[in-house]
Amino acid sequence: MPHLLSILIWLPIAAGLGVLVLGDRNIRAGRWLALVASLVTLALTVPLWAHFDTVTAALQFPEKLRWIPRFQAYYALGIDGISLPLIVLTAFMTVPVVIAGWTVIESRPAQYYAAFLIMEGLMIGVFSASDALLFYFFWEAMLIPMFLIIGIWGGPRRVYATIKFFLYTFLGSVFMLAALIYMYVKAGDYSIASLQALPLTLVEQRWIFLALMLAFAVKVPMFPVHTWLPDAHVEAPTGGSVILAAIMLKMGGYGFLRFSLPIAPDASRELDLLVIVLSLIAVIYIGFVALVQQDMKKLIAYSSIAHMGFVTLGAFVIYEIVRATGSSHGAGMGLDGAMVQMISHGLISGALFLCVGVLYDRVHSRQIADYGGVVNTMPVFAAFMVLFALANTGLPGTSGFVGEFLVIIASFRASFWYAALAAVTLILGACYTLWLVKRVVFGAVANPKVAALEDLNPRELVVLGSLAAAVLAVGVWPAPLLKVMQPTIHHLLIQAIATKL
Amino acid sequence: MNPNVLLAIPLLPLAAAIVAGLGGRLIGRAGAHTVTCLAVGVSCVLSVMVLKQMWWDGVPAYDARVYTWLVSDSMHMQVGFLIDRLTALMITVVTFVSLCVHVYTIGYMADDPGYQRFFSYISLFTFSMLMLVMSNNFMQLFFGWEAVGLVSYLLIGFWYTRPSAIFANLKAFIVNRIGDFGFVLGIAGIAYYTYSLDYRDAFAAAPHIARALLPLTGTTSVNALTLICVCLFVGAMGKSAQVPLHVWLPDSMEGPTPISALIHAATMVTAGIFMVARMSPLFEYSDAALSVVMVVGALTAFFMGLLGVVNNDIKRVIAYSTLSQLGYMTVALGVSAYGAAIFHLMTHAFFKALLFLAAGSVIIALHHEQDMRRMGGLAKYMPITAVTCWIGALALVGTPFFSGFYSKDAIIEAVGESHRWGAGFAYWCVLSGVFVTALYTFRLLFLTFHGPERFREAAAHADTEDDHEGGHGGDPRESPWVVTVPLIALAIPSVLIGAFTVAPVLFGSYFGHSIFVLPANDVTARVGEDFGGAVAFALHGLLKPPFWFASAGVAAAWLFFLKRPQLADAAAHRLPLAYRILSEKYYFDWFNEEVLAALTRGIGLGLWKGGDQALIDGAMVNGTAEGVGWFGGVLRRVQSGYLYSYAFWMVIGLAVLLGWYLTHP
Amino acid sequence: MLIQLLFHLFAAILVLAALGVIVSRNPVYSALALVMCFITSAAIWLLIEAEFLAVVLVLVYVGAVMVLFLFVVMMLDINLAELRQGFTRFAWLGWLTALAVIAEITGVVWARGGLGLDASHGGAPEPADYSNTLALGSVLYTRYAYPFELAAVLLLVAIVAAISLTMRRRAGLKHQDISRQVAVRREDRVRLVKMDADKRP
Amino acid sequence: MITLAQLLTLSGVLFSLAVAGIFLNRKNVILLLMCVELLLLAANFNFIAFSRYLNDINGQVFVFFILTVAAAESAIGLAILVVLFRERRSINVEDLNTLKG
Amino acid sequence: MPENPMSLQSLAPAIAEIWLIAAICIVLLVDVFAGERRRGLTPTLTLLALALGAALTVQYGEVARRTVLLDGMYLADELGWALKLAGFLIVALALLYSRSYLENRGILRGEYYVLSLTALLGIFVLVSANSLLTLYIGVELLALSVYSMVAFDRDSGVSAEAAMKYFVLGAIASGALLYGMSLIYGLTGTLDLGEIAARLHGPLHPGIILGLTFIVVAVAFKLGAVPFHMWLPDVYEGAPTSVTLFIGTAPKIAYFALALRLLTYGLGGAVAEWSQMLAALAVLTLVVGNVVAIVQTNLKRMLAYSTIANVGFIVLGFVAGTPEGYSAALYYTLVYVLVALGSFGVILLAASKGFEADRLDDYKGLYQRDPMLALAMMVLMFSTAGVPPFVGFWAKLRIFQVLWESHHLWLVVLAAAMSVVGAYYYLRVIKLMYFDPPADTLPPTARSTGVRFALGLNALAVLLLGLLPGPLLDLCARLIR
Repeated sequence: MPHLLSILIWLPIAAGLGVLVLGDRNIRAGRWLALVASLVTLALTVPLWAHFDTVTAALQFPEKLRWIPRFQAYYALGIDGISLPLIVLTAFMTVPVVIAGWTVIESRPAQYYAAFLIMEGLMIGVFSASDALLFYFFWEAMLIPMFLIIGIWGGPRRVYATIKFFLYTFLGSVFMLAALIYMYVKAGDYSIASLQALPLTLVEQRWIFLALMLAFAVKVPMFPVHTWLPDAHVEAPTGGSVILAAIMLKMGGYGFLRFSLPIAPDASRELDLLVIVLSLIAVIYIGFVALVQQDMKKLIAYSSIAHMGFVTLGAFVIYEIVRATGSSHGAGMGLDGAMVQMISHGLISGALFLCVGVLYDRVHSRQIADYGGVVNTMPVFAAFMVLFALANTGLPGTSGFVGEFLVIIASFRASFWYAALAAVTLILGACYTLWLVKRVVFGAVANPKVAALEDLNPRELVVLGSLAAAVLAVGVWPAPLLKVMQPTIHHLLIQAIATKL
Repeated sequence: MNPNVLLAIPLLPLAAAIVAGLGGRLIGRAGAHTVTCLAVGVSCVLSVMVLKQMWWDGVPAYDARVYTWLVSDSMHMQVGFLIDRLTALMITVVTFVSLCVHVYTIGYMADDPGYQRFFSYISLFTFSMLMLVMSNNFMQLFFGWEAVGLVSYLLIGFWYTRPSAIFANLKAFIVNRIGDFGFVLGIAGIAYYTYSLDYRDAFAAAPHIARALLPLTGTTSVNALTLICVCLFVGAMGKSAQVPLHVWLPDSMEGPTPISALIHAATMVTAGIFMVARMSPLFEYSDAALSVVMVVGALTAFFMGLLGVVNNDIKRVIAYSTLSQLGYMTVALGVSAYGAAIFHLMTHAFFKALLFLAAGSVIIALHHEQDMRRMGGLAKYMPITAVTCWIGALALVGTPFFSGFYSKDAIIEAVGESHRWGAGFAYWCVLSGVFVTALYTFRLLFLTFHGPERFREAAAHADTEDDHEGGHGGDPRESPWVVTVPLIALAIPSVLIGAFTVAPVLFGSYFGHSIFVLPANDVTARVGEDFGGAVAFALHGLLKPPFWFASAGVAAAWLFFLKRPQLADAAAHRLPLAYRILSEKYYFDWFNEEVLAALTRGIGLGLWKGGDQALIDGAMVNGTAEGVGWFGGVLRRVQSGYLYSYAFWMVIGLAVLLGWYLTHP
Repeated sequence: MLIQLLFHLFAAILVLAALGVIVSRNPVYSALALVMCFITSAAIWLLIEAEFLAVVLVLVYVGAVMVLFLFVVMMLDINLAELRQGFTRFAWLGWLTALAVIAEITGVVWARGGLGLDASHGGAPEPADYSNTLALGSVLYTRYAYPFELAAVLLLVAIVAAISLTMRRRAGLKHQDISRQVAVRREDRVRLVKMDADKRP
Repeated sequence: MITLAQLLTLSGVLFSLAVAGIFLNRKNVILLLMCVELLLLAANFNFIAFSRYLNDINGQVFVFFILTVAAAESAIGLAILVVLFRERRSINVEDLNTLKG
Repeated sequence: MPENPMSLQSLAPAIAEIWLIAAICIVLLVDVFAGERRRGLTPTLTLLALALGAALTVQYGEVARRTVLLDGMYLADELGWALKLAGFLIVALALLYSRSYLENRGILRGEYYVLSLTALLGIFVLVSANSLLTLYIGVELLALSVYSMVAFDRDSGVSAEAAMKYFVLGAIASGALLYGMSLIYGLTGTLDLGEIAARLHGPLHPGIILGLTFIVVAVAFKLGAVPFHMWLPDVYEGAPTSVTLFIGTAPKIAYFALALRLLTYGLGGAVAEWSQMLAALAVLTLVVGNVVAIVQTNLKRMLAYSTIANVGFIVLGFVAGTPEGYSAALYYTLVYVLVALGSFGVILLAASKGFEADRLDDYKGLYQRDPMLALAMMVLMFSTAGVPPFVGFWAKLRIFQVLWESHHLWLVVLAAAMSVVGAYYYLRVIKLMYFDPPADTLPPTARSTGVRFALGLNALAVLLLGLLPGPLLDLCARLIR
């Protein structure tokens, strides 16, 4: 099917505009349009996966149109093993978001759906752009809908949260843009391939790496620049939190894999300890912080930061492996782990936020203290919640385990201590997640509100059920996922450990 | 050997669990227990067949993969089965005990609202345990490892409305996680040195790993194999509740009694023992690691036993006994008497499950009364329970001819034979442990089944939360057949299994290659040198210190708790400190809750308020914003609104530009 | 020599008058000082043989602009008393800056090679039959026709602006609008009111 | 004869004085308009001086235009002044500070 | 004496100016005789005139290559042609937007239109000036018209104050300009920019630097670069919004042209010097503009500071000192003007009789009150903030690019940081419109469909040019050659 990627990008956007045009008056139609559009998008990812050639690392489904001749910038698309799973994830996660907002969004529903659909298109664009300028174009444009989603449908402190989110991200991105332009000036065009091939001195690489890292670290988010995430998550509506956690954060990791490592390999090698240390801090420090949160969403947000720490750790531990063992043997496992961790975190955190949303829709509180003994009134929900919570603690058999396991094994090759510190998440993760479960789900009915809860309605059941299925599937048989990524990861590894000097 | 049969053994319980769990109203309560019991029964039968094939037909070990879990950077991680004699024995024990518990549960949980859930859980547990023992690689081992932990988490918290229960299950999971922390590192180490997770490769590589050095810091480095083995053993400490990670096991008694029998006595807690035995090819090459194992085991064996003496909750007493027995097994592992450990594991599985189920039956009879001070004289009301319980007790204390005797005596002798570092200490621990065991076991018997009947006034106190028979006050009666049948079913092996299997399993060549012992360390062989058959062994046992210690213990128990109960209180008053320490369980819980947990929360709070909110958000993020705003306010004042100041600024600008560029041509 | 003398004389007056413009408290005085400035500079321009412009300066400025100024000063009856106040205490800074600018300019002017041309002599004297006016006129309407047109528009702008800003019809002032008187219709004047007879209670 | 340097110096002084007048004057807006005239005068001096020095008539033409513009400018300036005075009943510079910040 | 006698044919490139002068007279007369009652006539006529002028310019005004006309007074080239067309368009839009506002304010008088036409004429003169004299006259023509437009609302004290400040400071600036021109003239001996460029080579002696500095100061003042920006906020705030709209848009083109003709064309030989000076000014401008804008409470004033900030970017384009840089600056200017048109247009539409709608709080919950207006404003704000997919992004990108090409690392960093600071106050406007509840007791927004349509197109253009920036970029690059 030609132009499959373009369709994937523009179909949701068009649908979003359609919903906008339909407006709040005939929102019934709008909802269905949104749902159908997201489902069709999801369906279209099936041929994408089916026709994806899992032996080559080359970009597939390529499209190339002249866009800005002056800059040698093309509307160039193409995916490889890194982007494919993320695109599928994006398409997959948008459906629950649309369904989840079905009845709960009273004010300006049309714009709500439009925002999410447009954002879906833009995010798919980010993952499928093979031209740096186009990438940046989508990357930034995506801020707008999210900004509005948090700001319009968010909680009490939404304004602070959304502006913080926007400026934080914008700050990072601007410097990335500066770096991209610098490379364009040297390379003469914006295609990612040629940027990756661009020879750079160590000094240049260092600056470029830091500029890029600023952008990606904010998105991931990494330790010192993470404080926007809890606020954004807490204030965002359920759908917003889901997309934010499930996909937006992944863009940071994607950026590291797609840009930082191949473009500035030597700088990455030189500065890898910086990233690794920050990641480990994220794992432990944030783990402790998550432990004492009183707000469910905040807790999950912090746990997201901790889990994303594994992504960055896995991505950069490769250099330490080479340094320690003298060979890149087994380094790919770190990258694999990073990728799997991204996918699984996308599923799990999204699911957890949906769970919180389910509770919030009923009780209108995110405070842990307002709950307790939910299982008595919502057994089915409780089952899902516990499942996702355990997945969040990295229980084998769920997707949460795979990534962490791979990363830990890989980082052991680099140093026993990396592995040990990373493995602390087994304990901390269990502590904060299960403590949350204990306080929210288990126990006797805490208050009349909880007593009045009624269990999942079919919509929610479908949503959570599908997510649970995905979580278990990836956990029990991750092989296909890794098979898709394998050649790309291998290629990336070669790029990453080769030197440009 | 037919792989499908092997596959069926774990998958049947899984299927049953799913059916019972999701079946809901469709299948109803009866459906739930039929399907699960049936499934477990079948897999039990199949296990026995497998055992038979392995043992009598001498079928070679079966090691094959089911499917490739994932391939990452050319490292294949697979799901596969390794069925050798060790496994065969384990699966037989597991499925058998599990079957008994299933049946027993029908009666025990007769009208609990969570009936189906419960059956689903225990079947799921059976599946996980089987995956654990049948695995042929570390990944799957870890999967089963965590899965049984999960189920135990769910089952301890089965009565989720009880605060104590959900506290206990959280505690259990987290403590186990601490163990897993080590376990994962161990696995990672294996992967590092062998670039594979299959036992086969790992065992093959063991000697070479034993020579490798793992750098810890720039200068110091440690023997890789020792590190790996210790890490793995940390995992075992968590699962098998060795000091100091034992704290979760007593609390886990919050779960329903069948669970205590199945998971927290017979099977799951022995996973650690099994794992170390399974890893014998690795441990054998690291004396240091084995010494650690032995010392930890010895400590557990003795000191945890002591706690049983002062506790009054019938189930907790048995729990402490379990701890102590696990200690024995661990010691056995430590002296590389893996066979003895597994042997004790097996016998212990039977008689400990028996004891738990008996206790459970008592508890039912007394409307969920667990305090032994409110029992007594029950023998004449519930004879079957009493008799079976006596059998279990005798087995536990190691009365000759009972199963417990063979296994325990073998362990003690093996320890005595060993010359590994710490063996002396361990020997005295296990020996005095025998006395302690006898003491608390018979204390339990006497307090429960004999002496004055204290349960009548107790009935008033009994919590009526979920009692089984309707009214109170009536004499306790014997439990229904679904309860008593498993008791009997377990009582028989508790008596006989030892005598019949000691020869082949312990001193014979039963385990063959499934357990690897370096000749130098083979203490079991040395013990076995003068082994002249089960009977002779037992007779000989009468003349050996363990027996005397046991008898002394029984006598003391008789004196203190039956003849002159006031002496016990007197002793408690005489040695207040000792009593205090024991009743406070060595202050472990206090330490964990008051110090560790508080400390953790404190750190979290500090990092959050101090680091995130004050430093990063307050100073850096909002600080910058406010700084800019302030700066804007300042610059804004320059725009004073007065024409002359505007003009002045222009001229200043002009003058400066002129000055600069005229002086710097 | 005489010329030099005159120049210095006029220059001195000019500078003093300029100072006077600045420092005098009374706008009328300042205006007169400004007139002085113009006259003296006109004189200097004469000295350097720019007769036409000198004349224009006097005519246009002294004759028109300054009168306009004075007119305005008088029209807006400004309370002169409140204008009699000194500079603020930052005046010295202002003077300093002014001096700095003077210094910079003169520095460049007098520096060796500061201008890249020999500034130590003036323009060559014009021949006797030279007419500054003629010279100007001959280019003004030919080469400078375009700017000249634009200057016209500029003046137009000034007119339009001045009128539209200042001229205003004062409210309440009665004036008749013939066109409206002619265009009047009956309806504007007469209103027929229909009243139905009120019923008896 | 009068040298170029002398004339340029003179104009420089005039220029500075005019500017100084603008920002030293704290009271009277009319003064500002006068200073503006001085400013233009200074520029005129330069043009004439150079035009004579180079014997190039264009400079003087420029001055001619400057004079025109200056006249128009002062007209508009005074018009604005009038409007201002009508509104504020004052031409005090100190009072022109409602717009600031 | 002129070499070639003027033939009408040769005047074709100047058709815009010629037509405009004619139009001015016509409009003036018609307005005078139309009298009080036929108010609507003048505006319509003016728009017609502009449209016709544009048409004529398209028809006759285009020139193949740069040609000097009118005895070296007039430079006809493609850039001038394009900018004039832009001028027609912008002024037309500005007047269109202003109509209802002027009515509400009771200042819908013919003179307003005349003055805006003369201002436009001044712009044209500037755009195609080839001599210092024409440059000067153009500047003054524009300036004088604008001064009087600022003061146009005779009943508003602030307008008068603003006008007075503008006037005095502007006079200083033009004084400086003249002073600098006089030096340049004297030291090169010619008024013709081409000649000056030809004679300026080799080492520059201090005299030239002196003149150059004065000229740079004047240009900086006109553009509104710090520290010569002080008139800008007061005038933007004080002037009637319609005038603010006018000042904020059309003249920018003219002043870009001024800088281009004077600095890069005439004084091209001194590029090293003035680009340094501009760099210093640009840094100040970026910082002050963005930082002070944050603390504003009045939308017009905030936009004034945002203008200053944007001027900083335009100046950066010149700092690069290469044709690439100038074309980037041109692109930025056009984009900025497009956005400014829209944003001030929104203010005009939000205002109503007795309600200026210039405080930021007046925009609380604008979304509920008028979604279309809010949407347009949001698009414009995101565009100025430099967020794709809007055109503002490409403008900034272009500037970054030329700065990299000319190796100004620290300017890039500063500009990047400042554009983040800038994003904040644009977001704040959106926050007010979309996230805050509407403050009641706000009068409804203007409902004139035509204007709304135009505004919609304006915003749409911002989006489309953002999606496909190629053509405009190419045009700008072609114009600077």
